[in-house]
Amino acid sequence: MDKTVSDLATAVAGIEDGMTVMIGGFGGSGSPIELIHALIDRYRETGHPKDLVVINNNAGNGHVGLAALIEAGMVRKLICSFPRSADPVVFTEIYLAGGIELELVPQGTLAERIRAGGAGIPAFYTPSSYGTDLAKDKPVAEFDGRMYVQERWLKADVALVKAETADTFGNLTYRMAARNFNPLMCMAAAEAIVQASRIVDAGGIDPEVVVTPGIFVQKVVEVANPLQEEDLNRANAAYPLEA
Amino acid sequence: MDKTVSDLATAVAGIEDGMTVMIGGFGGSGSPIELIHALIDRYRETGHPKDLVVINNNAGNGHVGLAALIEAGMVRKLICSFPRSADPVVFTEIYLAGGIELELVPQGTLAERIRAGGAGIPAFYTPSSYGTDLAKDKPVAEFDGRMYVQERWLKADVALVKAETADTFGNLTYRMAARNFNPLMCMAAAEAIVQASRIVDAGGIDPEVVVTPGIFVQKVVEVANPLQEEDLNRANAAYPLEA
Amino acid sequence: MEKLSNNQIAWRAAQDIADGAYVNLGIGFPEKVAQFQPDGREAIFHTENGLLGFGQAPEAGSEDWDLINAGKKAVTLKPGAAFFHHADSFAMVRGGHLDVAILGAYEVAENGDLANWSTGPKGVPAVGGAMDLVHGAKRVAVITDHVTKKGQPKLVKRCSLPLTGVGCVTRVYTSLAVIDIENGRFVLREKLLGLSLEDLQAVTGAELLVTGAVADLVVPEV
Amino acid sequence: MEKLSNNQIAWRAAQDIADGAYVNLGIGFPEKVAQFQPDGREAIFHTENGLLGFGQAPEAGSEDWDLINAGKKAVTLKPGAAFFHHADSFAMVRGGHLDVAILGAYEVAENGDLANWSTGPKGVPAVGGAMDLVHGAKRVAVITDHVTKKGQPKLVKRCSLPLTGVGCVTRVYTSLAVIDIENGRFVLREKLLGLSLEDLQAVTGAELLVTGAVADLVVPEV
Repeated sequence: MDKTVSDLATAVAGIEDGMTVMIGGFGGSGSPIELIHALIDRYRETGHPKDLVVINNNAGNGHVGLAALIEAGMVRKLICSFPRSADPVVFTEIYLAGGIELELVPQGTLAERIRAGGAGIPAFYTPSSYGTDLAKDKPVAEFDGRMYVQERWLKADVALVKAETADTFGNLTYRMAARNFNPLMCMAAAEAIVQASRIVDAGGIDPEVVVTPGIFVQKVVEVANPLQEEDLNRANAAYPLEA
Repeated sequence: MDKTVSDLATAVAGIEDGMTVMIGGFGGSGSPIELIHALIDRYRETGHPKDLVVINNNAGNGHVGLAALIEAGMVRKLICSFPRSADPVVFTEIYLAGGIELELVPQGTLAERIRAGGAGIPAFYTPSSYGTDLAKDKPVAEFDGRMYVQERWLKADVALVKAETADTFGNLTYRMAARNFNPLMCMAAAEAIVQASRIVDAGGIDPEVVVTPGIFVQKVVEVANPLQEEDLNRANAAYPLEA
Repeated sequence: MEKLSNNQIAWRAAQDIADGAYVNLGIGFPEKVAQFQPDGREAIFHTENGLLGFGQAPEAGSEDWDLINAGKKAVTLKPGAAFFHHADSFAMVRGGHLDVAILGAYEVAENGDLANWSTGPKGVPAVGGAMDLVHGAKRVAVITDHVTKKGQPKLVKRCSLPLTGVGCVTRVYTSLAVIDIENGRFVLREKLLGLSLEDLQAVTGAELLVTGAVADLVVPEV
Repeated sequence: MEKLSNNQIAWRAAQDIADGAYVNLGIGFPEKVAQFQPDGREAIFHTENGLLGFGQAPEAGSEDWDLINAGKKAVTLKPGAAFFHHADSFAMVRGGHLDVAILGAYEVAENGDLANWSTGPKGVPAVGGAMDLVHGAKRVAVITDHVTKKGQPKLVKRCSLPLTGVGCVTRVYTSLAVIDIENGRFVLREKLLGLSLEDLQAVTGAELLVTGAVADLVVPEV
């Protein structure tokens, strides 16, 4: 068994119009920028995929990564907790013009809904958002004298994930706080597509320090020196990048 | 901040009659035998604690560890998934004589209920046990055309946990499959009391490989060469152990 | 009546496991399936107590009792293994990430119901991970003798024993046949060479449908 | 009217954080609290994006953009730090494991309601982790100027802006006073030296109860 694929284009080739795509990262940290850019390349060449539903904590920053995906017009709906950033101009303009749908979810609820999707839990109760506008029309229930909101799982057709080290079985480690939503999204997607800074043979990661076991991962592609969104934005980059 | 306590007796000194006590381990693997035995010592000296509600995957094996705790008469009720073992005589006899209450929970539901307790999720839905005797009297609900059982969180006053390495902040790693329920029980107990094979200074565990962050741990005691239940049982040991 | 040995039933079940499949084998008899992986295929075995990628038992005397399977037997690690806690382990199970779970049975009903955890109100009940496995794996198969020790059918119209799961089993490998469960009916796929449909039906507690070719169930001595 | 600077409000809030406390500081102004930990005490700071035990910002130019806080600012690691994923991070929050969360506010009501995420239907809404924090930490405190830039009370009878949480705030540190919320009422604990109760009440949108001694709110220049 070898889950490695040869290149980014191959890795994202199966993503189709209308799919729900989870994208890891918290801002730029842990964002699989090269996979996102490969998806934009494919859209620019073929017109697909479009009408995507994207799940991410944020809504992109500047004109690279997720912001570039939105700017390219590929995203029909965004599910996120915090669509603000240092430079949120892309999302803000399209959203205020009615060009994209937004489902705003409290960050902890977003994380738990994704984990629930991966763990086969169709619904759970949380105190978060009880009594607020974000709980409107959601079922509520009382447990032990306190009120809670019922939330549903979130699943996806595909997850785009950034890891530090992967083995050929798909076992993953992450780099510092770049972990964030990435392990959860591997669990909740039918196909988790991972870019890793290095790929090692099975056995190359200590079984004790695996963060995402390979059962949650379907494809792995090596991106040896991944770009950081923050660096790109400080250089005022826009995708497609200048050579 | 230093969560280290000097000895086992001090570590378990705060456990009172009637408390709910989670005990880590899956069979003997990951079972905090020395903490359990310290609790038995206290009971033999003081008559407390008794009437405990114990949460563990199993019901003990032979006459050491959890089995010895039950044999000492300290346990009023056991919540577990699998009260069988190679030598289940202690639990079996007391249970069939009506001397202990049993709440049988499917193993995955047990794990998820404990995690829910630690994560502030008062209830969740699972497909497990739907339509069976173990779902009797539990609320059910349909999601996306499939039926699910509502399960409640499990919390405890205290968790007894076995770790491999602890730092003084309570960050933990485990040894192989001895991990099992231990990290979840740290989350779900008001006070997680941990025996670790070694204690290092803060900074002595790589932040990337911490399994249980210290926020979930209240007390740590060093037990340098912990006993294994399996070895004790192969030697037909009974607690108190022969010197 | 000629019948397959337990090893042979396990061998037959192992032939349906694809290379790279993630597999959970129930405690006891189903554990034998791991011994019969076809050459060139490597399944990755999951155990409830937090381990993916374990291998065969170590030699007696070299066991490490922190490296065990759900049956509390000592195992070994294969390259690419991973440890995790119980909630993550059952996220794999309940979340539909396992390709196959192979379990034992007291009874399997034509509607896919399985009874394999309790023989009734006597004694000490114990369920373990079975109720999670039957609702989690993409494919839930049963391996079992075709009849009880007393000769009674284990494949039945409706289970009489306490259920493990409702409508969960899709294939049954028995000592006499391979039977799928489709639309609430037993569908015969393979039977032992020389065993007539009538004789097989006679030891089966619900009607066996034949909807296509029935292959010979041919298993080597193992 | 004399008032405390933001640094001074943050300083005052920092005095109530015990040694070894696990603390989450909201994005922006509340982040300042970390600068004013009393000597001999060390709190452990939690950030939503999966890190416990971070320290101050690194020098410009030596940032690592995989080592950031919830405000996406670069931070550093202290000994005893730990990384974890977002679900574990919010298990800490929602599960009641944080000792204190200190947040900013648009409005705080005497019933403990907090509004700090939305100023209304205009623009792009963004909530982040605030709705989880207000229902998770053992103690939820607010730091804020006592009045808005236009001089309107921020401590009110009932919030007029969209709520972040219901009945969640227990203490408010303002530029003029320290006020607890008990049984649905504002209870004055400390006020600036020389500020009369009448003057303080005049800029407060709900009645201030005095149930015991009111201490002087004395804060050094910081």
